[in-house]
Amino acid sequence: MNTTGSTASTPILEVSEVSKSFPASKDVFGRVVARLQAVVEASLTINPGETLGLVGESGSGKSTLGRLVMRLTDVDAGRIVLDGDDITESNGPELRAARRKMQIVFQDPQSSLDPNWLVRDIIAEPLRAYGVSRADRLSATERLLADVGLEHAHGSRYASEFSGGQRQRVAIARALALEPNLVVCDEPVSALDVSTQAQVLSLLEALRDRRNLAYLFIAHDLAVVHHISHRIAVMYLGRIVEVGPADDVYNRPRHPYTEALLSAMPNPKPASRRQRILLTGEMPSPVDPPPGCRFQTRCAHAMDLCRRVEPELVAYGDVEVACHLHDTGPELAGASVTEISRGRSAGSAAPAS
Amino acid sequence: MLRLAARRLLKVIPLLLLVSFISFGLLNLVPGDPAVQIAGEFATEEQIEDIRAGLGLDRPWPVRYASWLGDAVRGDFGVSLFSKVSVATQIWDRLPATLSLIGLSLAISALIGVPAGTFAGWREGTVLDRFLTMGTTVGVAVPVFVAAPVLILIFGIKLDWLPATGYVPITANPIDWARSLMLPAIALALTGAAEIARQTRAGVIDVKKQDFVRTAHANGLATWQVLGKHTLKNAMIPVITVIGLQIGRLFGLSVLIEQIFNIPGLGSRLIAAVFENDVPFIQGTVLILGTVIVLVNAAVDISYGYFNPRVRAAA
Amino acid sequence: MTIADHDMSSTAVESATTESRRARFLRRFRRQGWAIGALVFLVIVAISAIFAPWVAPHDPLSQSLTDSFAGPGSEYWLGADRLGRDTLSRLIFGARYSLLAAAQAVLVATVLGVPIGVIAGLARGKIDAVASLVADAVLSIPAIVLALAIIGVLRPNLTNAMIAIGIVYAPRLFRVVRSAAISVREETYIDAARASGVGMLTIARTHVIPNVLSPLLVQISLALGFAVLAEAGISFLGLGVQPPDASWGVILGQGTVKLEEQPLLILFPGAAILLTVLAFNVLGDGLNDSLGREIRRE
Amino acid sequence: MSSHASSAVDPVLQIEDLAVEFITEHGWLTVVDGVSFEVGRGETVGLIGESGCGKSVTAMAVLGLIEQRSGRVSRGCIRLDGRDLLALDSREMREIRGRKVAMVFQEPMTSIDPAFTVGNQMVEVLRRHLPMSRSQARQRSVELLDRVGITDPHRRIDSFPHELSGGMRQRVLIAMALSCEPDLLIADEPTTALDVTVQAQVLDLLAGLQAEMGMAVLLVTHDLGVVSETCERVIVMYAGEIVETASTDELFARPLHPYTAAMLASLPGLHPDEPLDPIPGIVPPRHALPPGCWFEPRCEHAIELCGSGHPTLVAVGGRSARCLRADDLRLPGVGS
Repeated sequence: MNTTGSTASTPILEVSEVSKSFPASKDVFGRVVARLQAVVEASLTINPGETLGLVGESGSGKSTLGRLVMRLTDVDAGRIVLDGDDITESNGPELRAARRKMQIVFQDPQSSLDPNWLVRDIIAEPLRAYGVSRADRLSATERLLADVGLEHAHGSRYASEFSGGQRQRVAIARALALEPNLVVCDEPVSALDVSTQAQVLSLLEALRDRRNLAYLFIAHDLAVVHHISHRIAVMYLGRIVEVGPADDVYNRPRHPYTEALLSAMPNPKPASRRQRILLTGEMPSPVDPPPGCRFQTRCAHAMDLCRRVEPELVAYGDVEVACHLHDTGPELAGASVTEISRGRSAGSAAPAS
Repeated sequence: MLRLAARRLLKVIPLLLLVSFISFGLLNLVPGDPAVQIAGEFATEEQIEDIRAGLGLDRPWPVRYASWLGDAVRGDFGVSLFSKVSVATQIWDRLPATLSLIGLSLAISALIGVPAGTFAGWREGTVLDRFLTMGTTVGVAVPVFVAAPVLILIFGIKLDWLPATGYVPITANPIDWARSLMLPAIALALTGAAEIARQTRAGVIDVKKQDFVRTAHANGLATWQVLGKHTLKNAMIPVITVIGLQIGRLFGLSVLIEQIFNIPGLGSRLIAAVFENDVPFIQGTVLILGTVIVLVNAAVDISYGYFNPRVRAAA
Repeated sequence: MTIADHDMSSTAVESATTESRRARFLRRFRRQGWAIGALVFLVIVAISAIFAPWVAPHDPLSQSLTDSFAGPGSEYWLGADRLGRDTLSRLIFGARYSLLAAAQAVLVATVLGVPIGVIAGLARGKIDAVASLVADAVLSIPAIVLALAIIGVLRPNLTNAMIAIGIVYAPRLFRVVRSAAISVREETYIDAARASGVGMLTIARTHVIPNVLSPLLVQISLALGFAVLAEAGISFLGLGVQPPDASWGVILGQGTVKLEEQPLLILFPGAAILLTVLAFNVLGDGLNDSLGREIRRE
Repeated sequence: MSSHASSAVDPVLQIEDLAVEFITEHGWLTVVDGVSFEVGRGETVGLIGESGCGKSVTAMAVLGLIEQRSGRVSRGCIRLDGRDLLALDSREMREIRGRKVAMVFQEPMTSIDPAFTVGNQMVEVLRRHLPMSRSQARQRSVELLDRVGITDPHRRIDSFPHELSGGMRQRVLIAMALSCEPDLLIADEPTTALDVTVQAQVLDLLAGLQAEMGMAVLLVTHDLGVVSETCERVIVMYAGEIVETASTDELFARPLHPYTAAMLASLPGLHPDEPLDPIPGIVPPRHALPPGCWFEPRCEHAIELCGSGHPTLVAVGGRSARCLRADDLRLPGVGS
């Protein structure tokens, strides 16, 4: 689980310093007066066969980043390199060629499948787009149906007749039709019930192992992300604040936000329950982010420096973290932030439960 | 709210320009030489030249458009082709009758349509709802030119309650004015009331299913609070749209009604102008009515702000 | 109160048996008694219009002054007009003009409104802004007034009248198609298709147009009703079909002149127009209910 | 039918043999079947299950909000403070709702009327149930907003819903629901639509308010984690009926019903190093329920007998389970 897929070869995906903003409000004459900064200078790398989990709450920009990678949305700045090819500006045939190597599975299986189409045709759509012959399409579709655990008869139904889990299987089959190396999974299980979610997660794991797929796995549920990922990146208000091996990030969070996120997760296992850190307030608006560190308005450890200077991602071993606690002040220098949280609550004599 | 109004009014300008362009462009639809066509078969060369000069056809069209629009903005729409009477004077003379007809029938449609639709929507599926719904379905399909003669026959001729045709200006006698407009306004209001009732019903049914209505029920609010306050205010948004659209429809249908009831309004004069090929009058009428409706629609949009605070904020 | 649908949705979906969309549409449409009745009525009207010379009991133009204002009876089922012409036969032949004219107008409206609507809805941006502005401007002028204005300039004749009606109705179809295209465009399956390397034109053909068809079909039915009404109104004013040819509007208009002597002369053509318009509206509503998205109901 | 684990010492809410039906294309289908449980004064009970299991319908039935035409309560008895709610007419029921029993819903974004200010709607509820002047009600609303953790309540009271975030709207809805200090609060997935950090705040707030006001809470949710952190007792529903009831600790430590155990095994994060063990198949459609136990087709512990007779809910040492093998199975819990 925690061993990285492969290390030596070229990364399948390299995203460097990618930014994207959208017009947020206009004046009386329709001119844009404020922009929503969805993604700010985000960088990440995924190796072949590796799963990178991208976590964040709504408004963190994680889905936008997924769409930027897929080139469904154009980037404002930065570079996207897929399997050694720069696709940042690609269009037309170049982009079509790139898309054979990467595919996407969306969150809402309800709207990601055309209700007017038979499941068989949905799965074959990418193949048809690349001019695969009818006979080959048919046999490939049968194979894909079986691969995702659907029956032959399911192929001649409409997607609207299926349950959420089955629809997501169809969406996965479509994504795999072109045999991509990278699949962006944009909240693929968050619309599903617990038992169905487990089915789909298991399927994604099995397919990854069988086909040596790399995943960019976007989700808001840390438990799910931890389960499936080799490495985890945490986003807050458009920025990546922490990246590292899954177990490291999950068990020894370096960024106060990661720590708060982890402690807020409801956990059915009493023994492993973390001491709850209640964040005050809500995420500020990405239209008007706070100065300095974006998390400073809700951070229990915020220092004067945090309100002025935006921290950079700094590597400490395998983990990168963007927090002044590590480069100044108490000099955590890559150690878990939980240490000082504990010290603090002990100091204020709050009962640790 | 002010922002919303300012924004919406800014959008009116290009729309009005386009409407004026359409009105102006009507002349260019005339096949062949407009002057020859308009003058008719028996016109002399002199008359044709006259018309050509009157229409300014000797100049290139952008120049003509600019001067036509400039005149129009100052309230000068030219003169009618044969009578040589100012188009503007004719329009202003006839507008009051048309406006009173439309105002009255709009009031009747809303007074019937909104309560009927609200009731049907709230009691969806009951016998009364089905009855009302059937009534509105038929009502929408009743042509005014069928309803009008029937009303004349029953109330004007057989029962002799109201004058069958004709029009009395309000300045002459307010009671006779109301009496003379009653039948035409009812004929005109029939479709409108049905349309408003349908939309109100659909709106109420839609709002009834909203989560916030469920919250209102769960908080134990009385029926009148849930219906009269929360449901109606939200359901009115699409209804306002329909009422706005209705005003345009009424102006159109009033043409037929004025003709049938012999009311000296804009519509009956327009029909005469169509028969006479009186292009300047047609252009002026299209421009005036288009402008009125553009402004009404803007007012309707601005009034959304009252019903829906999100619209206010989004502006 | 959406709780019920909410809580039951997943099981409801699973319970659906294999059924083609056409079968589902037919099953739902079959439940719409009124819509079926409307369709049957329209088919009967259309057939009698097409085969008018064989169906009509009399020559619609043959006059017989002795039968002036004859009431309904065994000779003239629906009575005769001032010139002793058989009302039923005139109505049957009138249906030809009324229906053909309506079809003409709707054809014009469709050819103008639909492609522009699809393009505007998909492309958005400047194209959409301009097209929408033009549509708004045309919609700002009352339909009948604009139609009359166009007729006034082009000279009264039925084809001109119907082209005018088609032009004024085109923005309505444009709006429906545009908003349907926009809502389809928002669906994730369009993104999925793009991500799969499908070109925009193919997406328009395979995803957008099929999903726009349902609302369009409904609108066309309603448009036909509107066009029948509009033709009748224009002919009623004497600006459409020219006598001795007669559409329903002409027959009605002539009936109005002698309202007091023979009210039946407006009753029958009035009923023909009313029922036909009603039938198109009811059919449209029925189609709307049967073509609606399956996710909602069931 | 009733058993130890589903009864309470001083019950606020008593539900007995409740059945709710809805009209579908397959005719009237029973969506909630034979549900019995009690909620004690000041107690927090979790009602848990996957979508379509009937948990929300049960909650709506308590408030009398099952819509007349598409659904109906076909059997059973619902008592609040000993009073039979199903016997009340709609007028009497309206007086109870919001006063004695209140509800908070899942969708904070759509559950407040967008056309009126927050204060307007709060004052409306207060004045409906309590003899208050407009200014008293407004004063009370400000206090309530302050209590649910809304900063600057004097200003926020005149906000329109769209000016508030999801978390704040849920706080407003909670304030509204608790404004008349009801005996029972039904919270239907109150945090599902919220982000985790906001969810934690709202759950914390609910727990605090409950301790302060002493009301009973029926928490309807699909989230096992939320239940384990907030509830004293848990009722598990599957396909419209109760399959297991137990105290929270017992349920998580040693589930008695294979469905409960299977749900726990489906959770990622409990055993991060082991592969997930998903439940195969889907919930059987309501019109085609299997003849025996409704979970039998998906159950890895099923024996032949499970396919024939439908099991009843049997008491097993202070708790109950609807499983023939409840006594002899040793199912894994989440361990402590």
